[in-house]
Amino acid sequence: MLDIKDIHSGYGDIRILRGINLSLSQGEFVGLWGHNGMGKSTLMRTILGYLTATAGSISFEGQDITGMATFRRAQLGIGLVPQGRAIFPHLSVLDNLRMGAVSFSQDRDETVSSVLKHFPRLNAYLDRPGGLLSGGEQQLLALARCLCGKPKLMLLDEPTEGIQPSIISEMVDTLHRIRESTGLTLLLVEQNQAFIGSLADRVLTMQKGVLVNESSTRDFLNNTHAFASA
Amino acid sequence: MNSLLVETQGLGVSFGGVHAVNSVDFRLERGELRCLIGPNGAGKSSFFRLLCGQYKPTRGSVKIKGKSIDGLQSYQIARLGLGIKTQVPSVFDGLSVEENIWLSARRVNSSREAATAVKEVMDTVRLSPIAGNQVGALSHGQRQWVELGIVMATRPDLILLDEPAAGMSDEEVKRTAELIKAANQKCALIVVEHDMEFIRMIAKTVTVFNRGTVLVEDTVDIVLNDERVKDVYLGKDLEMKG
Amino acid sequence: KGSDDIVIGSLHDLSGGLDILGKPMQDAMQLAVQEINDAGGLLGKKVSIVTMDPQSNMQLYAQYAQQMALKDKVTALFGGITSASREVIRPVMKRFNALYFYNTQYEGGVCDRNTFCTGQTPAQNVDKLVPYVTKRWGKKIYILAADYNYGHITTDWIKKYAGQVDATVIGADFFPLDVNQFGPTIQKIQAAKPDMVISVLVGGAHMAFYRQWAAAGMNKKIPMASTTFNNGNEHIVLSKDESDGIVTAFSYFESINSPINKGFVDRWHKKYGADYPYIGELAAATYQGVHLWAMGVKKAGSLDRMKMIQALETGISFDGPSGKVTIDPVTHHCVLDIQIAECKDKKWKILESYKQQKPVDTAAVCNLSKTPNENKQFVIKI
Amino acid sequence: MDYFAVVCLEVLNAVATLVLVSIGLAIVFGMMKVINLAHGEFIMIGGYAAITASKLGVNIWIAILLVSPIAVGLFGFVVERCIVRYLYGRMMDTMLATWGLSLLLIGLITSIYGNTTIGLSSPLGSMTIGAYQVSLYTVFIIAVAIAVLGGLYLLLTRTDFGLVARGVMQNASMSAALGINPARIYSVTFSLGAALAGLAGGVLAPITGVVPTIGVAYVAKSFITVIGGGASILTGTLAASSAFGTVNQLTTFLSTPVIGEVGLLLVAIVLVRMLPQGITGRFFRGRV
Amino acid sequence: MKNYLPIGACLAAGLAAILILPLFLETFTLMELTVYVIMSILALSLGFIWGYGGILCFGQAAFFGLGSYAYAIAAINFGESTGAFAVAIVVPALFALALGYFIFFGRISDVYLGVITLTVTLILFNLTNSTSGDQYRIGTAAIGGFNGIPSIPTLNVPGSPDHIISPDAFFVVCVGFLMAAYIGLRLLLGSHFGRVLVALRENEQRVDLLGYDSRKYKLAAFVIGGGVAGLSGCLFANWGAFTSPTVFSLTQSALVIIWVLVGGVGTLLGPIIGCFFVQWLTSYIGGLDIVNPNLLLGAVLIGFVLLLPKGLVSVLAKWGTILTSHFGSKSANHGRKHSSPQPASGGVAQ
Ligand SMILES: Nc1ncnc2c1ncn2[C@@H]1O[C@H](COP(=O)(O)OP(=O)(O)OP(=O)(O)O)[C@@H](O)[C@H]1O
Ligand SMILES: Nc1ncnc2c1ncn2[C@@H]1O[C@H](COP(=O)(O)OP(=O)(O)OP(=O)(O)O)[C@@H](O)[C@H]1O
Ligand SMILES: NC(N)=O
Ligand SMILES: [Mg+2]
Ligand SMILES: [Mg+2]
Repeated sequence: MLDIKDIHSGYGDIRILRGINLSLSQGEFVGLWGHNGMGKSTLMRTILGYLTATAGSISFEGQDITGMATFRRAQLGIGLVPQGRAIFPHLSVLDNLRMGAVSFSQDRDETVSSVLKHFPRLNAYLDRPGGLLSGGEQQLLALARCLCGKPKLMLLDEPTEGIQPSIISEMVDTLHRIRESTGLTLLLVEQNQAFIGSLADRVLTMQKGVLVNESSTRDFLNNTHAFASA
Repeated sequence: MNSLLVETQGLGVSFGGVHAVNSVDFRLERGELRCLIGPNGAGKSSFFRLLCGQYKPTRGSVKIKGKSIDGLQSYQIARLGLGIKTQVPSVFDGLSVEENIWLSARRVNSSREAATAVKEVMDTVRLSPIAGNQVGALSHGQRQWVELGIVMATRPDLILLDEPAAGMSDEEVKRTAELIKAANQKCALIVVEHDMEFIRMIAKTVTVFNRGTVLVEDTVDIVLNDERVKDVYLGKDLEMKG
Repeated sequence: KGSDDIVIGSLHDLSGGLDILGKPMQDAMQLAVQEINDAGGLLGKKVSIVTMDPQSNMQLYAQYAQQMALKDKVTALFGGITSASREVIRPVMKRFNALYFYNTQYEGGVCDRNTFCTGQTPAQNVDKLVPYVTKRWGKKIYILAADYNYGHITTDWIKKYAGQVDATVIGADFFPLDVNQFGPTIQKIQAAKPDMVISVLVGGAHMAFYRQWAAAGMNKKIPMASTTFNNGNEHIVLSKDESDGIVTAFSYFESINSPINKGFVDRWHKKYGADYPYIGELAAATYQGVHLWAMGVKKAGSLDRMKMIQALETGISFDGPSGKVTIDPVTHHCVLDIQIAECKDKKWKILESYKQQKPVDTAAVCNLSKTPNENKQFVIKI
Repeated sequence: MDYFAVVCLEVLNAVATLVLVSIGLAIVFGMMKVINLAHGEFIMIGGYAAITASKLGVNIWIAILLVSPIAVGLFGFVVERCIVRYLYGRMMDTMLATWGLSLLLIGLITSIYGNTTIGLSSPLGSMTIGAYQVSLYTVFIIAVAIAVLGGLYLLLTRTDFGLVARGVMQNASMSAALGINPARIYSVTFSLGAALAGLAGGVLAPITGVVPTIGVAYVAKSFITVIGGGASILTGTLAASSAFGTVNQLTTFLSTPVIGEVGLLLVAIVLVRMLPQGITGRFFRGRV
Repeated sequence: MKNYLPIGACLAAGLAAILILPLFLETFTLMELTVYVIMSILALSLGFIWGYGGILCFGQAAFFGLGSYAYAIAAINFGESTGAFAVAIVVPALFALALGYFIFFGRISDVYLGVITLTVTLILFNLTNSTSGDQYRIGTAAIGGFNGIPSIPTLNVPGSPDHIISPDAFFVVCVGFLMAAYIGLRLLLGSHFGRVLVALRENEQRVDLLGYDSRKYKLAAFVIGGGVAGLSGCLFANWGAFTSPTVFSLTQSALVIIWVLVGGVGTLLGPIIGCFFVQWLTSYIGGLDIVNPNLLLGAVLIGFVLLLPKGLVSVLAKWGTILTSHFGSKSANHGRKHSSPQPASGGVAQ
């Protein structure tokens, strides 16, 4: 459903991605792994259109989206949980979620409450401004907000950062459940190998702006050391 | 000289109806390395902010080196020998990595010694290759390290680290753990982390926060096998597909 | 503009808040110069004007005055609207030896042999206005004035002349030039119950007073006189309901019924169009100022500054649209006619005329025949 | 007693006037962090729009209440498209550009209208309170201010636009990732702010008149009001307008307009010092 | 050290101006240049506290105005300029100290700081504006209200009140002060103090956490800025021998900001260049007499922001880089600084 061909992109004159090729098929969970500063977040930003690709093409469900504006890509069904969360700090938790479901003016409240079922913790804070939640609470909120938009493809950028272990495992369960019920496709950037291991079908490794390796999850977990020194 | 570095009594802070921290009695010896864990929203970051004066306590008191920090400005508290690495990296985005470290080193060194001190820190934290880069354009993980360098360069007696390993790969996590142990030769540290691998690498004594209070405080093995801690915090281990 | 033209400078605000005053003054200069040139020029040469727009900015007033004196080498500079701008220009012209004409109605007291003031001063119009309105409306006066020199000094003159006819000033409020909310003032006036209001308000923001006064229905209850109403075309901008009945005293009104004025107004409208809003006091004084200067040049037969000054000090008179204007050699101000008029249907109906009023205020402090080196603006003790 | 009533009415008038001249700026600054230094000139154009319309035979109420806001709203739309759009996130650059715009508008309107524009007269008569006469139009101004605040409250809290606008203002790129087109929200918000400025210009025209430079009198005062109000657009503007308007008018009654003005400014300073985030920064963060 | 280049360039340019310009420029051009030089000292003061200290002061005109009034009043009372000159710098600096203490120790920052400084300026405007009338005097000097203070005694040779400095000499004096201010600030920025100041602009909280008292650093910068602005005001009062409340006006306050923006924030050279350019433009179009000056100036400013977002100095820097790279020198660092993403994020060195 997502087809990336030889993408180059970066910040101004600084080139970060140097020819990425990547295909995701419907319903697939793919992990993306790599050291700090290798360009994982940059790839996410390029897929969503924050950064425009200087070369190459991206297509989503057969449609070329290379030059499309970010909000249109989102409307097509690409959702992002960004690194750093990007909660609306002065909107209440509920309004943050409603923002996520903004394109469904009809059944917005239903959408929100059905998502909230997966995140019982947030229920206690619905009226609190998002900016005052603790780091981990904000991470959950960002995930829930993204789900409120009923994305077909979800881009998850280091979702376990700052999350307590028990919630991480809850998060895994939640994502599996949602996968079953909606056929969600997932591109997951993670440094936590246990988390990748429990979610991803296959793992890609990124180094200095190129994908250097692709392997099954099992191989990935068995060869951690090889990857680490890669 | 008092060997107690930090002592809090009945410490608490509330926002509206939220008791973020609630009557915490906490003691830390000089040179100690303490890990702080606990569920999201348990009040760990708030506790840090109380220690460095960013939040004023609603109840109770904080003493550093036997001195109450009540009424002190945060720069005065820093001068008592306290350095903090915040959860969201707080660095000088517009300046280069080297300038970032220099500013911090120069506070405690003469201008001649500062250059050496900067070099030392940059080598320890392995920042030398990116010394001239503007910090604002670094990746998330790189900024974490820069902040660590800034904190170490002031040669504090106590470093507070709020999730130092967040967003780092396993290898980098290991490197950070080594750094922390090295730093612990010279000063005390309190480290907040959710990464249990990491905690196991460095921890001696662990304090568990829950709902603003201290739930357990003991050695790492005891704490991680404590049922209550498993209940509120650890949960079940992840099942790997592999 | 030929290379050996006689050059004079025009320095008036043509943009910014005071352009409503500056534009007609600039137009008046052009008309006067055109007339002089049509009549054969001066000393066999044509007269031309350099124009600069100081944009209501004091620094530019200074810069342009320097430039006109030193680079354009103007024979005389005409300009300055507020007293503040005049006091910026005046020292520059004195220092660089160029003649200066200030053509605005102002508070009086300038004493400088290099400067000629052709506008009316308070002793000339207030002296006539106060007795007239107190006789007509009563003895209790409430003054509203612009909060600057002109407003304060004019208020003092009103008090003095009121005293002479046993009238009293029961209140005086001063307003910075940018105030445009007068609600509290209008209530205060109602509480004080005066027989009349005399307005010394100035400029676009202050025009709001007349609207708010009328909106509260006060114009039907308490009559109003003014020493300034019409300088900023107030009677055109306001509706007739808001302006009818206001009484003012100026040396010039467009409606002065004399052949000279009729000719002047015709020539003006021919040059600038029949729909020119209004030719006011300041425009007429500027026009007359240029002509007085030209007469001085002719009489001197030279462009030498001292010779021109001496010629102008011989008591030169010009029969202008406002009547006869004569330069008073002792003060370098003008002896001129004063008219009292009432606003009716956005026009001025002249009620009384007083011939040849002397600048007695300035004369009380300034005698350039005795002290030719004097160079300041006196504060006149009233 | 009647004097007291009259004073109260004038105080309300001052508050309402401040609300009207500030609210457009509050929307634009509060939501977009754009300091629009041409705000005063937007008000000025509102005045000219009303005058022009009524000269062309449009009913004066329609001219004031519809033509002014619509004309200036459309103008704001164009300004956003051509200038402001390129400067989001660069607060000082927008200040410079809108300062330029303000000069340009003063020049443009002077060139078109000259400086002798026949104004509108206040369309309502006067009324009597005891021994005093006051303009009925004062009551109208107060009513318009209340209606504007009420309408905006509903718009910002009860509609999708309100939610989305507040979200976009806090984090535009995240909003885009949720399928919202920030450019459109900016455009609508800026036009709304402009329309409110236009409304103020139209409503105030009959009692202040309009000259091309009239905006200068408003811009500093509305800026101080908006900042003094703090983060909440409506509550803040209302609170600051009430504080400043009351102090200004009461001091003016008791002394002189200068002292009244200085009083207002002093209160603003004390207020910002005591509440460094504006009146509502502390208590109503994130509310409208 | 990186400081030597700009300081050397400044010395060379200043000396060239002092030695060469008076030889072949007419007096009036020199006087016009003088006022540009004076105003660029004001621009420099804001460029310093805003571009480096991150202190967004909307009221730099207040210190300028106080300097001019303090000089005027003192000079009229003393009948001599040397003491008045000192007063004109000390008074604004003390005022900045008091105001800065109020602001920084009250933890007011950002746009709230902007609004306080603007408000203070407007208060000064209102107060000086309403002092017409003879009762408002300080010593023998009438404050004069709206009309301001005319006929101020101008600079004399220190110690001998009868030797008034000529326009040509005054030009030299002003250029000298501009150079002194520029070099002084540049040295300051290279020092420990200056670097902490820049860090403060980047992240105040972190500066505090490192153990620096950020409030004191900001206050010191503010006072220095106030003193420099006062110097400029003092020279201005000397230049035209007048001052009036418009020095405190909204327009004057905005103009300073415009000069800095047009030239380039985050540099010291930018404010000077921006000031010269805008002043020249304003004065030029006032003599054009075909278009409304407001219209033209407004259009130019808008064009500027849209086309040259980093100010004139970035253009110069680009030319500079092209030139130097042509000659193979290595000033790449210099050029890159100006392509940083935010206008206000220049490093310590420029
Ligand atoms: N705004 C920016 N401007 C310039 N360079 C940037 C910017 N953001 C990131 N970079 C650079 O791009 C490179 C890749 O950054 P990116 O954030 O994609 O890394 P990452 O793989 O997500 O790392 P991490 O695991 O630390 O989040 C880094 O070297 C970083 O310095
Ligand atoms: N300034 C504040 N105002 C209101 N509530 C706050 C504030 N700061 C923190 N809280 C609340 O206090 C609780 C504790 O927050 P804190 O950030 O200390 O948690 P934490 O233990 O650091 O969590 P995490 O591990 O997720 O970072 C949270 O529920 C949070 O919403
Ligand atoms: N001189 C005047 N009217 O200012
Ligand atoms: Mg990343
Ligand atoms: Mg935390």
